[in-house]
Amino acid sequence: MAEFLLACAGFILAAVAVGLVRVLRGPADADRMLAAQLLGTGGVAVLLLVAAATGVSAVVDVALTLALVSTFASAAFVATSDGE
Amino acid sequence: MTVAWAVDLGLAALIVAVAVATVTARGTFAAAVGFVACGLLLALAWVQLAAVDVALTEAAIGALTGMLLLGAAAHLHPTEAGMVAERPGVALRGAATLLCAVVTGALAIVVLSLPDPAPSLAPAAAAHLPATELGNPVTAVLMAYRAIDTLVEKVVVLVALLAVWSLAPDPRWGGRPGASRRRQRDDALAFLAQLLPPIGIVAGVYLVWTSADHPGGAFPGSTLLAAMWLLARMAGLVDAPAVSRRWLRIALVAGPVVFLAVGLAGFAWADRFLAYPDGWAKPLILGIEAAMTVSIAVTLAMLVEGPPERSLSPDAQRAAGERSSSGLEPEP
Amino acid sequence: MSFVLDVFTVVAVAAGAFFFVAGTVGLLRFPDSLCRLHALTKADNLGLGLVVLGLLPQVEGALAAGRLIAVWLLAQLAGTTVTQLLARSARRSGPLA
Amino acid sequence: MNPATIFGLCAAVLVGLGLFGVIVQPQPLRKLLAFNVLGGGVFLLFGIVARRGEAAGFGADPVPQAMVITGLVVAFAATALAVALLRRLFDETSRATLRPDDDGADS
Repeated sequence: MAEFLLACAGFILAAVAVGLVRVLRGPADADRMLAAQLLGTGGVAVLLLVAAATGVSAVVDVALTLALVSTFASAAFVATSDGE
Repeated sequence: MTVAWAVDLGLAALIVAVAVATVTARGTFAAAVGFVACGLLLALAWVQLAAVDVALTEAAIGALTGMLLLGAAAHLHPTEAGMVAERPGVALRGAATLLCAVVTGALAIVVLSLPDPAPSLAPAAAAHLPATELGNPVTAVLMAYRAIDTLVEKVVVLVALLAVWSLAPDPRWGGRPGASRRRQRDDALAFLAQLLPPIGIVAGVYLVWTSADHPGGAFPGSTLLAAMWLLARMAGLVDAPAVSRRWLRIALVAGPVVFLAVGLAGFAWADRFLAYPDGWAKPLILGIEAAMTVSIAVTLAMLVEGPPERSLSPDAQRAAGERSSSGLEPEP
Repeated sequence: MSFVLDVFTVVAVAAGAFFFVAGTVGLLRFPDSLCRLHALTKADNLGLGLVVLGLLPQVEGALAAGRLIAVWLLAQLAGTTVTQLLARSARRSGPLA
Repeated sequence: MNPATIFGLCAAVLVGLGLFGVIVQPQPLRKLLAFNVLGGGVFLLFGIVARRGEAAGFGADPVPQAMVITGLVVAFAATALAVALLRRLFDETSRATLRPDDDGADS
């Protein structure tokens, strides 16, 4: 089971990483932020799967932290583009 | 085992690819987003390296760094077009490539020829863990074995904040940092800024509290606290305090002062700087961590806010004047 | 019983992984920013949701399960709000891009 | 190749890449980004030293880990200071360049 969960983690990581092409291609800055946001959500899923696969429950705390702050870059982007 | 190996290899390749994009991307904003992605992937790498405490810190600090760099990229956007002409010529680029290849190669050789079995301080850290009454060896290193490093680092961060503040033009000194933001009605950001901080504050305090026995720590915990305040600030729910505020100054120095006081008290009760008396290590460490959490959270938040940009309002100036007559404020 | 639960985990986590792929494909293939936002929400809600659902039988104790659900709810809340914010930003800059 | 070696090689590449960006990129902000990539590589090197020091029931040597945690916070403070300097330079001169001010006419 641990092997399967870890494989799924790798698969999800690879899947969302492909989306990072949008960071380079754009065209709008919002598209670049979208790719980062997708990587954030994917990262949370990967961490939860790794936590279950390895049995290190503290990794769930990393996922929790990531879920809390993954919005930050996007929120800062919107707030600065509103201000200027 | 092979699955874990493949995941590690893929993650490492991904980090390198994103780093290449960050360094070579055409636009600064794309590079900044690339850096945010790179930080996130590094947090995953720390988990794979069995360093969960570091992963927590990387994930939390990465959000603040990302905010800072994305904001700067947006602010400096007008300068970007003119800088293309300053790109160095082919000769310099070639030489730089060569130099970097040599550095990378040398480091790779070092990595491949690291001694086996590796030297480790883990047994020594484990041996003295009962004396500190802590369960998490990383916290023990930060707060007991190498407490002097943590104390000095705390001071360095404070000095960095002083340096940032000192960039303010003279008439703005003592004022509020950053631009003023007005809250917009029915704003999704304001909604998020009202809903997320209660959860984030609980999570931050939890990370500090749990760090005695499990991965966590004062640094990721206080970073989360700072992040939650910055979210409310971005949404316009709160305003940045004027840098001349007395409570702000007290909050900034509380951590180092408590740390230093406990350290000096070590001379009295254990004959050495930063030594804890037997049986009192854990309560003292938790006390220092509590004060440090407040100070680091405020320092990090003010570092993101930057130098004072708005002059004090007339009545606030009057209040500052009263304080300066009490000796706290130097007159300009 | 544990076999049934394991099958449930495999099916749910695999389905979750599928939605992450769907999100990426949408992000790369959809023609404009607003459509791409739509793709992102699938990964946020369904992808992560199914992964969490699949992991629930694998953890011990209600507290650990509660933590997983809390992470998902947090990601939901944050993801949804940010999508809303980015949509506004994309609509404002859309015609220019 | 064990995980420590894989990430060690990754760290070596990050250091090289960061150094390249610091030298070649003309914009100060890009240099700052590259410098942070370089820093990430150095921290990762500490990480593999920690991972290789796995002993006494701990997954990694706690001492390098603590150093990285300290370093991450200091790196953030340094980045914040650099960004503040850069923004001030831009607000003052409407430019953000490290070139000596030989053609002051355009500012």
